[in-house]
Parts: sequence; structure tokens; C-alpha cells
Amino acid sequence: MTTAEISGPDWSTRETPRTPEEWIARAGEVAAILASDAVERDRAAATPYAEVRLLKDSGLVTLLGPAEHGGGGQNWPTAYRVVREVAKADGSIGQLLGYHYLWNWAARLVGTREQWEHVEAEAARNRWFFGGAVNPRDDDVVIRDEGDTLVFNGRKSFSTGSKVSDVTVLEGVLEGTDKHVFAIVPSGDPGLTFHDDWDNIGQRLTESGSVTISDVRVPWRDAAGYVDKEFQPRVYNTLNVPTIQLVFVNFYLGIARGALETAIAYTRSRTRPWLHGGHERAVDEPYIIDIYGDLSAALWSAEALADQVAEEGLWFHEHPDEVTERLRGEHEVRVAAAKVQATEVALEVAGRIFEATGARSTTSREGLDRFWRNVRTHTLHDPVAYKRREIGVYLLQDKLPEPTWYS
Amino acid sequence: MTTAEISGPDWSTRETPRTPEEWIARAGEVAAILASDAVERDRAAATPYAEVRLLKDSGLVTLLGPAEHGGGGQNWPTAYRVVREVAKADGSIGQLLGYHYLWNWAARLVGTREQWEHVEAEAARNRWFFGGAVNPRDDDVVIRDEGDTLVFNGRKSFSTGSKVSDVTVLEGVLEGTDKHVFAIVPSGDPGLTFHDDWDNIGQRLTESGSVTISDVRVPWRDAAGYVDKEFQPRVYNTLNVPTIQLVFVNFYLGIARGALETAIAYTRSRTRPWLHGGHERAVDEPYIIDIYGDLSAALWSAEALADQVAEEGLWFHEHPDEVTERLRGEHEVRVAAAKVQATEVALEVAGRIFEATGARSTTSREGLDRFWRNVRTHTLHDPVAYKRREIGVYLLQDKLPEPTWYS
Amino acid sequence: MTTFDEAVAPPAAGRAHVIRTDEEAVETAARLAAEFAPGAAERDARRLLPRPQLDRLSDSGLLAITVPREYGGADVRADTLAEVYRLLAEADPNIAQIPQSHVVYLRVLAQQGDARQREYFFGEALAGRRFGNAQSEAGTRHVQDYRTRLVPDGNGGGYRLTGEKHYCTGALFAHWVPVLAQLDVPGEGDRLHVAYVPRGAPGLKVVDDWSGMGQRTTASGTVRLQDVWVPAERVVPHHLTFTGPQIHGSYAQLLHTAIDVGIAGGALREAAEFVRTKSRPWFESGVSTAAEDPLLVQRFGELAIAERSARALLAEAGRAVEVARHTLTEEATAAASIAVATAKAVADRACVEISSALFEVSGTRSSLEGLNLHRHWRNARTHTLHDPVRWKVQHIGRYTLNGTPPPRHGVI
Amino acid sequence: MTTFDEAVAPPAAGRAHVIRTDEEAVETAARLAAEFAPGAAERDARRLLPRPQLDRLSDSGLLAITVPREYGGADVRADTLAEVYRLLAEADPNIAQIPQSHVVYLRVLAQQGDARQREYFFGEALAGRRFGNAQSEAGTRHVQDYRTRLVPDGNGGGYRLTGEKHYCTGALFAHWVPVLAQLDVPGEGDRLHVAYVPRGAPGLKVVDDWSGMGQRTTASGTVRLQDVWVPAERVVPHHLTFTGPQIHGSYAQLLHTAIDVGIAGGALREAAEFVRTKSRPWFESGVSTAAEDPLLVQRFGELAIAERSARALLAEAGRAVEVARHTLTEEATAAASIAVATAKAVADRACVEISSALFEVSGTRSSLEGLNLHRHWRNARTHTLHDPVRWKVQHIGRYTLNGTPPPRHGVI
Repeated sequence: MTTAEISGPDWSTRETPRTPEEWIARAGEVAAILASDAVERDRAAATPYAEVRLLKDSGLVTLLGPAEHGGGGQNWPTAYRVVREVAKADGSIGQLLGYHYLWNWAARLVGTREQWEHVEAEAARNRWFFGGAVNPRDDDVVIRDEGDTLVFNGRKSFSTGSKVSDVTVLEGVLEGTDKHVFAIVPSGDPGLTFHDDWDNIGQRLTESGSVTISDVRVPWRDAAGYVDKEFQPRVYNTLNVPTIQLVFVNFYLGIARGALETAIAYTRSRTRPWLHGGHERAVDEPYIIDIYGDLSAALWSAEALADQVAEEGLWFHEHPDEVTERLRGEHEVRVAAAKVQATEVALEVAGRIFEATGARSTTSREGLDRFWRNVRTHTLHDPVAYKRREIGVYLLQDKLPEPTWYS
Repeated sequence: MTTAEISGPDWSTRETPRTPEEWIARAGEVAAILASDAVERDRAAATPYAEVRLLKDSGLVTLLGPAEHGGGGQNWPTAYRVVREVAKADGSIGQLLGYHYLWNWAARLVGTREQWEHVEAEAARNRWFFGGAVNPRDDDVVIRDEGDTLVFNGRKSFSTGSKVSDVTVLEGVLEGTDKHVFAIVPSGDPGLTFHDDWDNIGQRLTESGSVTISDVRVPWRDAAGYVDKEFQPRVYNTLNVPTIQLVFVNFYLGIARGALETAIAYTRSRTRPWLHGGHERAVDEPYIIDIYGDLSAALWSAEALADQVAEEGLWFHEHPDEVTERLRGEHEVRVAAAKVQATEVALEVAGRIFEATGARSTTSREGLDRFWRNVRTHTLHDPVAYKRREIGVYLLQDKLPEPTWYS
Repeated sequence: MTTFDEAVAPPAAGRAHVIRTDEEAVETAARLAAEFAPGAAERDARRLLPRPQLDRLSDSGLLAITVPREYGGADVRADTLAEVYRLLAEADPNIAQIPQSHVVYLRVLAQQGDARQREYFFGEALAGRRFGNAQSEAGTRHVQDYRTRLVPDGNGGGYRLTGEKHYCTGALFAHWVPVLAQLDVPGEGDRLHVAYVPRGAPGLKVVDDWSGMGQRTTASGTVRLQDVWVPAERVVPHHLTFTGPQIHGSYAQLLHTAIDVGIAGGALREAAEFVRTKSRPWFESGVSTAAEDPLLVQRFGELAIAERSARALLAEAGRAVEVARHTLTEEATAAASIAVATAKAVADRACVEISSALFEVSGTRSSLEGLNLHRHWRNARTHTLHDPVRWKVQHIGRYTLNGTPPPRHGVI
Repeated sequence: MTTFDEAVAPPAAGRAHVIRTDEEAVETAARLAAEFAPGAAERDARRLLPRPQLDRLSDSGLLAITVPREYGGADVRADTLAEVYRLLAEADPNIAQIPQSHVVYLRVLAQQGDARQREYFFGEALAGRRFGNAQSEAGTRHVQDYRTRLVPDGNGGGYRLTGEKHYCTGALFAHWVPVLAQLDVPGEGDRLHVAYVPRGAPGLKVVDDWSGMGQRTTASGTVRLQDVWVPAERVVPHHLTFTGPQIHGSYAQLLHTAIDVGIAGGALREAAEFVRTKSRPWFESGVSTAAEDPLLVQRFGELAIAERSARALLAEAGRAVEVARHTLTEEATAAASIAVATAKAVADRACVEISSALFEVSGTRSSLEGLNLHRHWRNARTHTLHDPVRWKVQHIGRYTLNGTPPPRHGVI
């Protein structure tokens, strides 16, 4: 099928979810739709217009938006769970949704109150889907100051979701300075050229290709967090890493859960028992049972840590002005642990399910390798060894991780 | 030192904790006292009279007791956390306290409302410490029915805490039937003879030796859950396994945390860097940092699962009459996962800390092996492979674990 | 006897070289491996079947190194054979897997073939001709439940063979297709035989319908047999193999193990190359090249330990099989099976782990589809499922705990 | 020269047997291991020092198997030596560890001793006399920072030796105590030497203050040296060992690895014995003996795989050291160090895991203090920390990734 064919209920006739449980259930419905042809869509790797449409129509994109403007009024822990749920069916779309939440929230992260209130209201009212072209590690986009206007020029290697989005968070460096500026621009700006060069082994539908930025103009008043051309720093600004990393954690866990559930269904219906056991069904083989018991226990554990750390993080979002460097640092250490566990368990589950599904399950038609390819691809974002290091340094030297713009 | 010397604040002048946080802090104070000479007490393996005194004086024994009778009025999740906290310092005493909570709760588990209200009131008012001589897998204690009175005779291989307790939960089988009867008897009953034969490599202070029961008489009305000599079954009766196993989980996790914190303190103050790294301090060595990062992430994850499953279990204790076999079974599967994870991480932490503390830390004086001996000994209680099996069977065959009297 | 004449075409390059020693076998394998390695990624990506490479194998004489000396072969040691396949697999595990059954079905001839069969078929091998396989069947109860039958054709001189076989690695490239089939032996009932059928025999059809996510160019497809005539001279009583101590299973598994060890080694070497030449250092590492990052070095150390463990156990297993091959005692054959099972358990985990960790050490740039670095993992994951490690662990456990020898059959 | 006369007492049983071949060495070790194994638990529990067993070792000739052939020894292969120590350690790793330095300091003589020193000390070894060690020091920056000094005594014929050494495994049972010390070599500054001091020398005191939680009967205690007179003839310039490619480190580490592999094997065998003879089946297992429980069998399989991996790598490492010993090239010695480091990494994990899992498979009854089954874990955990695996992994990683040879010194 092509993505244009994604169908589902008539969402417009459905009531908007109100509780976290209802939102997670809604995400489950979306996941079920995505799951039905996930293998084919992964293979086609087409631009996910229909998928993004589904995220909008089902209301998931406005989950975090202010209720008074039609948003769901939910908090981050629920958003993480929703991302996890969607990623069960389709890792790429889980990532796109998670990144959308992050780009949308970027306004609140670095912007002034006036700015973010405006952005959140507009986003909720218009069901904007957000993309981004941000990589503060490099000075690859330069900004010219033309008085009232900023002019962006350059190139970003990755622009996840931007091509299929309504608005894009753009980042660059003010010419002759080391000041980074974030601003939201319409994704249809003629100065943005997407190169469709994302061709990786996994997360194939995330539209993470490069983008060229030519004379994209932004009024100074939209430069997030700047007042009179000066950035107004807050400790809250440095919550980017923990929040972004928790999004990663949750789509890794979703992919892992998807792998496990898909494999269980396969084993129940298709796996043949091995000749030695004298078992009529594969599901009676003690070692197949053991593999699933082992993987589930590990996955539940990583999920519990992700949930617990998400709850710990909620306080920061509810008390943005009380965030201290110490509290933030200790939270980042906990997030690092969740990242370590999620990475390990997701790779393990996605790699080991085959031991319980058997030789025939490796046929390309089944596409059971997509879980591994997806989690393998995104877990390269930043080396997990450095997350263990963050934890160890904190415990042994009582040193907090340095806030960085890179996640 | 001998156990008689345990000293601490004058608890009688202190206010009783009210919130879970306050109770956990209180447990932390108790743990700090126990930690100060844990190595020596482990070596001496003396009967823990002073330790039980400390648990009573500090109020921890009445944590779960009804507030109107002087108890703490807390719930199981807090009790688990308190057990974990105490076990950090001393695995044996963590186990004794956990078992005490279980024996005390046994009245509510199997007894009639009248019975358990009476027991809980008495226990809270008198700060009873509970022991037990229960092993429903064997028919090693036989009960004679003498009309109004039951007479217990036989032997139990294990009677954890009974010798240092005020009251003992006794279990036996009614002669000529397969009916098990539980009853609470004074631990000083002359019919109870403790054999002081617990001499194991770990959990050395748990007084888990065997006991002979000779003509211990109990009125029929104290036979828990019996009305007119007939047991009145409820699904709630079958919550023993999940609740007991969560106690295990929590003292395993406490022991692991104790091991990790003790090792970190050792590494910070005593470990020499290895010659190859060019590091002045062991805490700067990347591989030592990595070990602690790795172990902490794994431990936090197992703790989070234990906490999450404890919260899930709370519902059963709050809705004892709504417990269904399905809900109970699914909960036991989750508890099994917590057990798997706690067992694995506790053994791993207790065994691997030495890689970061170094050769000199193996001196007997340090006693760093006690964590491994403790967790190794109690994790033999039931094979963890069968917990993985429970999970796998549930996932693959949709079969719930059979409730048993053995945990 | 004219039946042996209707031979299949000789290999492209004519008569093959004959390898004489173990050393020459290993050197030849190393040389060919160096030749095959550079094209492996592209062959996988575009599914270019390695026919030219197989002809190179044929010509090199490597396909005849197990032919007994009295028939003109090198009769190499089992550990040498394992090393040959490991080297080939390190370059391209597809090319190593294709002739795995070739070796196995030559062994069936060595054990159960009569003098004329051996003379003829070993000559074919020395000429560079290839044997494939047609053994597995779909829809049966388990992997060793076979329904394909040999039925006497009435003239007393041959049989008719009908059935459908799957996962027939090597058949597409073979000159001879050995087919596992049941034959009703009077007084004994159904007994397993091997019928050696020329690739071009009427009624035999090889379908290239293999669609595995890995080992893509092995073309492990379907073989359909419709009333294929087989002269009695080409039928070998394979069931006799399992009546006493045997190394049929351990010998076959040794090759599978060698393939997995080779995949591990190939992935490890490609990872090292990538890190040294292409990876950027992580910004928090404080070093100027990725290859100096202490945490990355640590991970490499762990991966190397895994690969070296597998390699050491493979060599040990090869030696155990070699001992068992010559003594054929109950003890030695059981020990060989357990040694091979141990090596396979470790090798399987090593190749899956290393091929996945390749990306972890190499960093974001390694996941580009065009680099096709995930072929290592796809190959590892696909080939390691051929027969499951979980049961090998069980046989090892029983042997260690109770001294129980593993069962006698072709997969241990 | 009279200094060599003031010899220490000969071993209890008089002149020792001389072992002539590698095979005899392994057979002897197996025989003594069978003799030593039954008392191991009790010796550990009651801390009975294994002096009688060490005398048996002396008498058997096992302590002279590394003496070069021209001096009358068997000069066994390195892999043979590893197997000898593995067998002894399987029975009692204390007994195997005590003579580890004996072998090392005989090698120092073989490499840096002059003809007279070799003649004399190899004669001592052939007579069954034992060499201990006095190398580690406390309070220094790291394990290879030494402060003990040899100071010329003014007469030109000898030195005075003063210092304090810890973890002196073997010293208590030794006839000779080789002491690592710095000597100011004119024009070069401090250089590491070994002074061979008779156990009874005035000023030398061995204190049995070892209190490790494991390897309890190794008595790896303190050696105090107060102005001990050492004639020049007993001093060997050890620093020269590290000026070129060497196997000092890999040879020493090979023995430590053999000890860890032995602990793994000993624990595995005792676990199997316990399960077969004492464990009850778990009530949910549905089988009538514990040894049939499929999940327990599985665990045994995994443990056996770990032990076999370690054993295979030990043998491989032994062969690599043997090659390096004869070629002494940069490549061969680096390869030997890496092979030994790999074996040690795997062995250390295996022995810690198996000795802990012993309880898991054996069940509740195994934790009785009186059975002393935790000695395996205590021995494993204590001995594996001798030098840390984490840095071995790092050397292996650098070697694999960048081809960097490991540093030259005594612990790799």
C-alpha cells in the first residue's frame, strides 16, 4: 500500500481523550492502524505524509497543547507513554511524534513567556506538526543580523520530520558570535530545500535527511528567548537533554515492546518445536518459555525505570523557575540510567526474538528485522557508554553532567 | 561488640513518623546504626536480641499497624521500602523485619475480620515482634483436634525470627485431613524448642534454625480463617506469594544497594589506581567509572520495577474482596519479573563490586563478601528460573500461575 | 553401467587443481578469501549470486580437500577444514555456506557409499564438481521428519523420487543434488537414504525462491522432484550412519560453526577498519581520534574476546572431531559433538553481538543503507538459526551434569 | 665461593624425583590433584597450611619441570605447564598458587642469571627446593612502584637489603625468597634486580598475616627485610628482562589464568556432584530428580560453556606463549600477551560466575556453612583481583583496533 491509503475511524466524530489512560488508549488505536502494514511501509520508505495526517487527525499532536486552545493539556509523562505506544507499531512514527513534542516544547524551553504562549496557542489551534533543523554542535548555519530581521543561511545534516511538518525549528549562530538562535519558521518557506538523502538501515520513515537553508528570514522578535537581542538564560533552558533523552528512551522501549509482542504472536502461531524436546507446540518448549520470560522481565524493568524517571522529571516542568543546577544534574543522571537500560534491553529484545521464532521467521517477508534495524539506527545518536560514564562520575566524584545543547 | 551494645537515639522522645517519607527516613536512621558494626555482627552471628529491640524501639515494627492502636497506619509499598532501607545495612535484619510484617499480616491474609482486627490491635499496642514456623509444602506438624482446642506436634526445618519474637505463626495439618491451620502462639510457649542450628554462609543473623513443637495448644477460635471448624476461602488468601516475594525482592535490592554504596565509599577512599591508566586516583579511571555506572543503572531499574509492582499490588490490599483469580495471577507474573530482576542485579552487584574496589578489599577484615553471601543464601529460597517460566507461560500460553502455599 | 555417464557439465575452468596438504588448503582459502571479500557487500545488496566465485572454489581444488587419500584427495584434518570455512566465511559467509552440504554429502559417500560410488563421486569432486542439498521439508512435524520417498521403478534397477524440499542451500549451483528420502527396506520399514541426482535430471527443478533477510546469495531455495528416475547405483543407505558412534552430525555442525566464527571475524575486522578510517571521536571523549577513545577501546576489547573465544573453541572442536573420526568410539564421538555444540553456542552469540556492536563502535555514519554494514548482522542472525543454540546448551548441560551423550543425528 | 653452601633445609622427603617429559608432568599433576582434592574444603575452613602437600609437589618433581634440559629438567611446553597448574587448581587453588612465583623466578634465572647462578639454582629446584616471592609493596603509587633497595655493603662482594613486602605468596613455604629491589646502577640510576635470599637468612622475617577472604591457605603474608646481607652472586639484573620482546609477563599470567580456569572447573565438578547426589528436585519441575530438571540442565550447559571457553583459551594461550618463548619476536610476544589476557578475562568471569551459580543449581541445602562450598567463590573472587581484567580488556581492544602491542612488564 502507499501511505496515502492509511485509513482509520472518523476521528472527527470521536470525543477528545481527557485522562492519561484515554490518551494512551488513543495512541494504542493509532498504533494498531500503523501496525497493520508496518512491514510494507518500512520497505517502501515513502515520505510519511499519511502517517503524519493520522497523528493529526487522531489528535495526538496536540496532546501537550493548552486545553484552552484545543490541546490535550497533558504532561510529559503521558507524552512519553504515547510515544512508546506509537513506536510499538512503527519506530519511525514514534520518533516523529516524539520529536514533534520536543520541537513544539522548544518554545517553552528557550523562549520568553510571551513567545511560548503564542506558539503553543497557535500550534494547538492549527494542529501544527513540528519538524526541526537543529544541531548546536556545529556552526553550520550562520545568521545575519539585518536590524529587525535575522537571515539564516547554511545547511543541516539532519532535519527530522521537517519535510512533512507545518513548522520547523531552525537553529543557527549569529555571525561573528557564538550565540545560538532558535526560531520557528514555516516549513514551506522557499528558503528551505530538503534533500531527501536519508537512506539508512532503520527509522527509514523519519525524513531525517539534510536541508539547505537559503535566506530564511525571521523577525528578531521570534528569536526564542531573546529580549533586545540578548538571550535571557534560565536553568530551565538546560532541561533539553533530559527531556530529549526521555523521548528516545520511550521510543526505544516501544520498539522493543513491539518486537516482543510481534515475536510472541509469531511463536504462538507459526514456530515449530525443535526435534529434541518431545513437545507438540513451540509454546511448550521450556527454553522458548525461558527466553520470553527473561526478555519480558528485563523490558518491564526498563519501562518501570523510564516511568519513574519521567515522574521525577515532571516536577521540573511544573516548577520551571525552581530548577537548580544540582537538581537538574541529578535528574540527568537518572535519565542517563534510563537511557542505558532502554538501549540495552531494546537491542537485546530486537536481536534475540529470533531465537524463539526460529529459522523460518528470517524470511524478508516477515520483516522481523525492522525492530533491530530501527533501534540500532537511532541508538547511534550518542554513545551509551558516555551515559554510564555520567552516572559513574556522579557517584564517584560527585560531579554533575555539564549541560550541553547537544543531547 | 556484642549485640547488647547497640545504641541509638532515645527513640521514646521522638515523634512517630507520619508520612511514607518520614518512615523511610526513620528506617534510614536504623540502618545507619546497624551499618556501624555490621561486619562484626555478621562474623559473631549472635542471636539478634538487640537488633530486634532496635526495630521495636524505633517503631518500625508497627509501621503497618492500625493507627488507632498506635500503629503507623502505612501500607505495603512503604513497608517494602523500609525493609529495603534496613537491608542496606544488614541483610539479616532486613529479612527479619520483612518476615515480621508478613507474619503479622498473615492474620489478615487468612483470618476472619474479627481475628485479624484483634491480632493487629494487640500487635500494635504491644509492639509484638513476629516469627513464624510455617512450611505448607510438608506435613511436618500434625494437629490433634481436642474439641475446643488444637494441639500441635512436630518439627519445622526453619523458624525465621521465632526465637527472638514475641509471637509465632504456627502452621500444621489437621490429623487425617489435608487441611492446613495457621495460628498465632506466644513464642515463649514451653512447647517450642529452638535448635539454634542455622549455620549458613549468609543471612547469618536471621535465626532461621529448626524448631520442635510439642503439645502446643491453641483454642479453635484462634485457627485463622476457620469458622465452625471450616475454613472460609477467599481469593485474597492467595496473595501470600506475591506479597512474600515482594518482601524478598526488597531486601535483595537493599543488600545490593548496601553493597554498591559500601564499595563506592571504599573506592573513593582506598582503592589504588592501576598502573596503566596514568590516573592519580582510582575514581578517575574510566573503567572503574564504567563499572559503577553500569551497576547503578541496572540497580535503579530493578528498584523502579519493584516500586511499580508494589504500587500495583496496593490495589489488592485496598480491595481485598474484589480480588479475582485473573487479576491476582497477572499480578503474580509482574512480581515474578521483579524477583527475576532483583535476583540478577543483587547477585551481579554483590559479586562485581570487587572489580572496582581491587585486590586489597578482599581482606576478611573488610567483610565485603557479606553482601554476596547474604543475597546468595536467600536467593536459594526458590529457583529464579521458575519465575522466568511463570512469565513465559503467561505470555505464550495465557496461563496464570497456580496459587500455592509455598512462596 | 552407463548411468554415471550422463554427467552434468564440468566446472567452467575445466579440470580442477588438486590440493595435496592441509597447509595448501589453508593458504588457498586465505588467498580466495582475500579475493572474495571486497565484493561481498555489493553481492548481498544487489543479490548477485556468487557463481563465478564458486567456480573459483571448484578450480582451486578446495572442494576436494576432504576426498580420502586413496582416492587422490588431501583428506585434510577436521580442524583444517574448519579453518578453511572460517576464512571463507570471514570474506563472504554466503560463499562459505553454499558448499557446506557438498562436504557433508561427500562424507556420506565415504561412510556409506560402496567402492564404485566412492570412486565415481570422489572423481567428480576432484574434477571440481559441486554437490548441493535437498533435505528439509516444510509442513512436517519437525526438521527431521521427511516425507520424500524413493519408490522402486519395477525394473529392479532404479527408483522414482518424488517430493518437495526447501532451504536447499547449494542446489542451484550444484552439479549433483543429493536428496534425502525414505525407502521402504523390506522387513525394516522406512529407512533414510540419499539419492544423488544430477542437476539436469528430468523432473528435478530448482527454484530460486529464497528470501531470507540474510545469507541472501546462498539461494537456499526449493527443489521439486517429480518422478525423477534414480538408478540404484546412486542411492546410499544413509540410515546406517546413525546405527553406531558417528561424526556425521559433529562434522556438519563444525562447518556451520566455522561460518558463524567467520561472520564474527569479518564484522570485527570491518568495524576496526571503519573506526580507524571513518569514525569521528565523540565530543565528550577528549581524544582526537575515535580509535583512541578509552570506552570505545574497551568495547573492542570485549568484542575481540568474544571472537577469540569462538575461534579457540572452533579449533578445539575441530581437533575433537578429528580424534573421533579416527577412533569412532562412543566416548570420542560424544565428546566431539559436545565440543562442536559448545563452539557453536559461543560462536552464534559472538557473531550476533559483534555484528550489532559494529554500529555502536562505528557511530552514526555507519547506518547508511548504502554501506550495507548490516549484512553482517543479517547473515549472522539468519545463519545462527539453522539449528537452535538453546538445545545445544541442553545437550551440553546433560553431558556435563549426568554424563549423558548427545543423541545421534545430523544436528549435533 | 662459599655463599651457596649455607643452604636451607632440603625438602622433607630428600632428593626429588626428576620428571622427564611433558606427558609425565601432566600425569603427575593429575595424580597429585586427585590426592589433594578431598582435603581442600577442610584445609580452607580450618586454615590448615598445605605444607605436606607442597612437600609432595617437591618430591614429585613437578617444581622442576621448567628447568632447561641442559640443566637436567624437562623444560616442558608452556601449554603443558598451564595444564599442570590448571589440574592442581581444580583440586585446590591454594596449592596451585603457592608455587606460581617459584616458576616465575626460575624463569628470571633462565633469562638473566649467569651460568653459575643457573647451575646452582636449577640444582636447587631439581632437588625439590621451593622459591617464594617478595615483590609487592604497600603504600606505593601503584603495584609496580618499588622502594626496597639493595645497597652495596662496602666490601664489594655483596649488598644489604632492607624493605617490607606484602602479599608474598609462597614465601612462608619457600627455601628461597626472591626479593624484588632497586639497585643504583652507576650511570643508569635505579634498576630493578632480584635478590635470591635463603629463607633462614638473618634479618629476613616472614609473617603469616594474610587475611584474604579467599585463597586463605596461600599464606600470602608479609616479608620484612632488615639489613639482610646478599652476596653479589645471588643478585640478578631483572630490569634487563624488559629491554626487548619478552614473555616474562605472559608466562607469569598464564599460570594465574590456569589457576582461575582450575577454580572454574573445580566448582563446576563439585556442583554436578552435589546436584546428582544431594539436591532435591524443585516441586514445580515435574521430574523426580534434580538432575533431570530441564531448567537446571540448561544452567549447567551455560556454565559448562563458560568453563570450556576458558579452558580452550588457556590452551591456545599456552601455545602462543610457547611460540613466543622460542622466537622472541615483537609480534610473537605481543600475540602471546594478548592471548593470555584474553584467556584470563574469560577465565576470571567464568570462575566467579560458576562458583556463585554452584548454589543456584544446588539449592537451599548447599548454603550450609559446614559444607564450605563458598570457598570456590571466595577463592575465585580473591585470586581474580590479582591484576584487574578491566585493563586486560583495554590492551586487547587497542591491539585489535589499532594493532598496538601491550606494554612490556610483568602483568600482561
